[in-house]
Amino acid sequence: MTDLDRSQQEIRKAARDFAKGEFDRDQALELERDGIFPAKIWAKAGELGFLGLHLPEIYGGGLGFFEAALVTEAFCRQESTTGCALLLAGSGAECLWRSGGKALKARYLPAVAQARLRTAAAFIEPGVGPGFSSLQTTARREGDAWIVDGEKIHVLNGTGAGLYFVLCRTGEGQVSMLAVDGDSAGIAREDQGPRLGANMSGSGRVRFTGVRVPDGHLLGMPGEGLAQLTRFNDDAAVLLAAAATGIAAGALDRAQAYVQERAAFGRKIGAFEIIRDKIAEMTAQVESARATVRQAARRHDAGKSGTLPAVAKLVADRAAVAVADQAVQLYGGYGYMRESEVERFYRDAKALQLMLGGPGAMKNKIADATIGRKTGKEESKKV
Amino acid sequence: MTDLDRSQQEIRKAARDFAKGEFDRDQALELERDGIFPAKIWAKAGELGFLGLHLPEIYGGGLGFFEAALVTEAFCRQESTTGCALLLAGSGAECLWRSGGKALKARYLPAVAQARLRTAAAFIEPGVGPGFSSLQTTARREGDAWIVDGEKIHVLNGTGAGLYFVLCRTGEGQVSMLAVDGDSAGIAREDQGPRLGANMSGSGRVRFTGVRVPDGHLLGMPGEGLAQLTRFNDDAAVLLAAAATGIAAGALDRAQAYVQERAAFGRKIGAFEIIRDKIAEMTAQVESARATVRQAARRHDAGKSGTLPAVAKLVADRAAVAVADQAVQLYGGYGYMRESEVERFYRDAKALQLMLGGPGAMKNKIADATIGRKTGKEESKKV
Amino acid sequence: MDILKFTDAHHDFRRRLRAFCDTEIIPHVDQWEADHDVPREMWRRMGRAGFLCTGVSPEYGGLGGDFIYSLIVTEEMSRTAQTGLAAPLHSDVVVPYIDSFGSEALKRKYLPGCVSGDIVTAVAMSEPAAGSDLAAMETTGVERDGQVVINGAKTFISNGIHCDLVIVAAVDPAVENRHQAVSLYVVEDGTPGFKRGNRLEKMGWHSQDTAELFFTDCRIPVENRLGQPGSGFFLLMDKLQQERLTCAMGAVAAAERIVEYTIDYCKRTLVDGKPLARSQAVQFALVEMSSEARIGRTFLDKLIADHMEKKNIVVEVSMAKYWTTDMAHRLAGRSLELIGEDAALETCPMVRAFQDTRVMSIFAGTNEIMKGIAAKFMGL
Amino acid sequence: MDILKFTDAHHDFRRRLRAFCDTEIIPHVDQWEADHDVPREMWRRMGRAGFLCTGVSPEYGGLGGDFIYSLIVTEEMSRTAQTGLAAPLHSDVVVPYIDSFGSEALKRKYLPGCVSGDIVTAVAMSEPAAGSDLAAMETTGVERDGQVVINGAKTFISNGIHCDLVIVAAVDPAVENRHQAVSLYVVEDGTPGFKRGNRLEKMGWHSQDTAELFFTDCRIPVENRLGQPGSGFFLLMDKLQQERLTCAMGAVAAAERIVEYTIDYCKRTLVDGKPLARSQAVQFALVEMSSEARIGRTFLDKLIADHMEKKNIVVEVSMAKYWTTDMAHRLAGRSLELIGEDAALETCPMVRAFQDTRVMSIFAGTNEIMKGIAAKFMGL
Repeated sequence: MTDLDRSQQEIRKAARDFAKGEFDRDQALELERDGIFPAKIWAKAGELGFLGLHLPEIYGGGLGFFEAALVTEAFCRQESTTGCALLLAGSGAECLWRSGGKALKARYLPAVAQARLRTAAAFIEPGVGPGFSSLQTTARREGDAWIVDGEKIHVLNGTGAGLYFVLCRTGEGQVSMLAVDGDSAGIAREDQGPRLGANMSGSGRVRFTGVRVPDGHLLGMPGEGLAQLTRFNDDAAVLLAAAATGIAAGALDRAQAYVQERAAFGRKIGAFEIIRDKIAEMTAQVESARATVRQAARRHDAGKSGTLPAVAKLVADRAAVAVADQAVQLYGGYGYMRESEVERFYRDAKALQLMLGGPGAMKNKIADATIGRKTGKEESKKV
Repeated sequence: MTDLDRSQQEIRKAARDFAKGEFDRDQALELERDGIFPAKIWAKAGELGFLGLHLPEIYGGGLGFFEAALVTEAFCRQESTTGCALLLAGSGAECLWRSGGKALKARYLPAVAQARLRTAAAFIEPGVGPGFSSLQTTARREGDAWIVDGEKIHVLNGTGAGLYFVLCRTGEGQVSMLAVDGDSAGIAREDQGPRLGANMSGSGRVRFTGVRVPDGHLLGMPGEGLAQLTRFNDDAAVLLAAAATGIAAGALDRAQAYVQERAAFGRKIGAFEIIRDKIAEMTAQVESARATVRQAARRHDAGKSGTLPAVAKLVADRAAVAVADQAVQLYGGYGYMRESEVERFYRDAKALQLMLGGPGAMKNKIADATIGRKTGKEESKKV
Repeated sequence: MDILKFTDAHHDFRRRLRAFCDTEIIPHVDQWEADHDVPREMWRRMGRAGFLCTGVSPEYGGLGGDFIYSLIVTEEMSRTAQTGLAAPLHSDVVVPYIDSFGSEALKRKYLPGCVSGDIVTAVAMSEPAAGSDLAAMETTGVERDGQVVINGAKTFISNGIHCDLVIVAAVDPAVENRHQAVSLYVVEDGTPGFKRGNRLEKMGWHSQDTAELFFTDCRIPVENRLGQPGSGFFLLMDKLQQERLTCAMGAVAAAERIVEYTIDYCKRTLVDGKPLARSQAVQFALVEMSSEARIGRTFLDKLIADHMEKKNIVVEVSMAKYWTTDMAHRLAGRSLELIGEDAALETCPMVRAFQDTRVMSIFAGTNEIMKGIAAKFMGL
Repeated sequence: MDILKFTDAHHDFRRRLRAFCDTEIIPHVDQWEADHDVPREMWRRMGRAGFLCTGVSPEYGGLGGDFIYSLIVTEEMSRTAQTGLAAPLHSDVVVPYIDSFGSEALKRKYLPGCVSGDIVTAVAMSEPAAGSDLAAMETTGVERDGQVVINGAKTFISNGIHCDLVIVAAVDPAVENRHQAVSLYVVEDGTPGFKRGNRLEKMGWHSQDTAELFFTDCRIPVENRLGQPGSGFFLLMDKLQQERLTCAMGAVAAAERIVEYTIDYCKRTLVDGKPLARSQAVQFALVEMSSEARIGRTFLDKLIADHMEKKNIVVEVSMAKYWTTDMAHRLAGRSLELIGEDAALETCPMVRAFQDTRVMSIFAGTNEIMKGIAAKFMGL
């Protein structure tokens, strides 16, 4: 009973080799600084079959979250921001896979797996919380189509996506999800400027004005939007946690190499007890995050992951932030410089941590599952 | 690819059922207070085949560390101190299994698995560090036997063991391990008094004065003692980490039940956001520790666990301490009372954390494996 | 600069108290801890020597000292590593209720005994079903015909076994608004209907006689009420700042003792011939522990000074109570890790420190309550 | 009680400085950050207005103010959320070397310009192969015939692009004992052989012109040495206490700004119609963040008072530098988590705070060096 079977080992090795061969450090520094999506690498990764492994085979996947997590970890470990961009290129596609009609899936999913289509999850609006009670974007029926009006913010791939998954109000207390083609008339996109991290993916403000969406682009049934979102959050949590693990591992790789090479006070700094202590802490965080993420992915593939996706994201994000932070510290002044790479790993880790609502949302989800949802909306009284 | 196969699920269930049926809360409070080993429960656990699962089949085991970890976790989750005592009853037996001669193993190991023999790892001496350079206990050849002289402290099961694994100096720079029968003439045992936690196992000071040990009781070859110790530490780390996971899970079980039942300020305290936040944090720690321990056990069974046993112990101990600590806090004043159980889980967790040299030793081990041993003994200069 | 101004009188007082602790207390502490009790006589010895209720005016037999005397007592008692002779609880938490809110008659009747140690006091707020939530209090106090009839049960009451006088919080069931229903009553030992439960078995504080108290138709004269009927909440609020500050004082003193012991242990303990304290990782841990203790100390001193100037520092004191108590216990935990296997045995003083400090984040309002109070008064 | 005694003059100074920042600095900061530069002219504006080198004696054009003026400048500059116009570095870290150790001639020559902003200063210690380890310094300074010839490279030098004057640490290769080999030299912009490298691209401090400096047979008069030959280590040690204290001042000011912004954000941001700050978990986080900032502030104020009394507080200042800088960055990280997705964009001021505070635990001696120093002076 080993950890990875032969085929998984091969996938991991292939992903590592690809990342090592294709991801270029200097190019990554430039793309990240300017907020540019690594389109060429993405295309090649799609061509070689590294994307969407967890999607059904007929759409170009055929493996599971476990394998997708292995690839994601390997990519981010080699090059944090590029790895994140490749993962996020298919952002929201799980909603389509899980809930979309056959025709819709056949049309779009292969393009996602083959890196011909970037997708975007357009969920967030200003002031709209996890309950989505104040959702403003609407979709109303008009003949055999839906007319979408509203504005979404913080949409990753917001200016570059070809397909948007848009959470809309379709009636009183009814939230639904529509797949909106990026070419539709009435979509205005605006870049929200540089991001703290994961800056090759771009945050966009996307305005939908009377956008006509064919009926078949409704995912599932009207009113299923929040359930789809919940499910998507678990799917995404597993993969983002794998990315975080990769970032942590990549920062640790670099720190290990650095402390064995850099000298101070007459010896390699890796010989100092306190540096060894830090490396050991970092190793423990990486290994523990990795074990948790794999357990989550394994159980998610088996359809019984419970709280594990949220746990995995919470734990792996913290590991990534802490390990990359410590890597910066071990590098000293150089760690604060862009060219050190680890400073970027650190920013990427922190940015990843904020996704899907951040630690607070993960904890809410875990508490909901373990001790039930809150009883009513009553504010807590204080003494 | 699920987590546990059917037989593992059955073992876990059997262990849970046994613990639920046999471990008695009130009895545990008494035994723990008075520092008494739970001999009857131990005997029954041995009879039913719950002990030494990781030992070879001919000695009563036949499964692996993974299964032994499942049982240990289940036991400690139900009743922390009793669970620890059952695990620690076979303390050091892995040394015999790994390095002992066939006759010796056949004589003692079945007794360990069947709960007829408690064993003790007698390694520690005052002022002797991990390098064992100042080890005082000696074993010298006399005819076809070894004569052991010296004193060991902090020997778990120290006053109750029937077999001691004694680390001795057998020559210049040569450390060896001997299995010393507890009935041998010349052994004086002294109880070192109540322990912080794991107080059913007892710390003993054991003095060996001219104790005659047959030649066949040397484990492996002379001079292999430290290598055996290193290996043992990994074996023990996996199982102790499983115990810590159990303690954490047990403390969480109790805290969850408590916050759903206890009311304050007009509602169940589990409805307060901050309590939910704490329960979620605790859940994440338990799940993450569990995933790490299982990964470590799985890889340890495959013979390639690397840093994972040390990582697992470091991580699971911290989870146990933090989760039990928070359980005490959630219980409020009652959590500080002995009858709350969680106060004992907390002490047990902290005591477990100190075993095998504590977090510092785990981190040293991890750093040794990742960035190599220290270069010489030179003291670090400070600025 | 010195935030607190210690005078020669303060220094002299500390010297005398330390000598008292060194000869009268410390040699017996291990026995008291094993016995789970402190001889009642010790309270009198300490009172006679002038170390109890230093804030009580000379008119009632006290020293009339400022709050720095309380700080000194807390620090020196912390050095004794026992909790049964809980002088700060008696002097700085309980007796001030009588001193501030008692009638002249009550003060004349009780304060001299509190000072001399003939009277040991306790305050009874917590109940089995109401810990930090005073509004859920179930103990009733019904005033009629010049008497008060008290019914109910209190738990986790420090000095519960030895106390000669207990201040009981009880609600008038006839008053709708719970915040105007609570009164504080002074109940003497021996009053019919007042019974003590068993000594509670705890994680630590072994020499402390914490107990449950039961009141069954317990009748006391209405004159034994402190303040006006229904003023209990107000009186409690008024004194809680000092109670929480006292907790922080105990926590910082404990932290300093833990740091001192651990540094000394690491300097004198040789491992393979080398002092533990030569290890860089150990040094960093010791520096971090020292830093936290010093930072906590400075914050505490500042708050003591503000408290002595009678400032309203409810937010800061709530912060200090949670931060210093968490800190003290965190340091105790780290100390055990540095000490290693020796710290698995109760003979190691840091085990007692670990077990004793654990309750600090729970008593006198849990640290969660502290954060709630701070949030409220910060306007969040 | 107030640990630091602010006078009306101090308050008035702060008011004037704040007005200056509000009108002259803050409106331009986003542009400076985008440009990765501050107009050189700003230094002159700030100097002319009397906000640079407040500690320099009036004899040389300064205000002759106490260290509280430095604190005020640090706090007000922190409010501007930019790092290019690094007044505290210039006024409290670099110029004091000239002020304390320069000859009368050097002081007359340079101090008035430092005060007026005509001269921007930098101090060059770190080297590519020697960060915190001064003994590994490779830059050489050879004195011969009344001249010093400097060769070597320095890196991570703040104000590296704008500086008109740089204090360079260099070793005399002829001296065996490295601790007696270092001297400090004042090198003017324009000196042949002195070149600047490129502006370094960093995680934060974007408006700060951090750069590498190169010295190739750079000749200066021997009169530009500060203090005696080989006294460099001693001079550095003498000034490091103030440098580290300045870091702690910046860290606490940053922490307070982060707390202020975050509380305000959580109060005014509605989620599903309810302010974020109504969430109990958010409240607790805000209380914890506020507590850490206040506790750090109190410790800092105490050390400033001690520093002004010229006490040797090397241990405490090392502790403060590490603890407050870690704390400020920890708070920035928590702030991002509370703010959520909005904090993923650079337009959120807390992103700059997060990126800017990260370097604090590295510069002026890493926090590991701080702990090592504390350990040493604690006798571990």
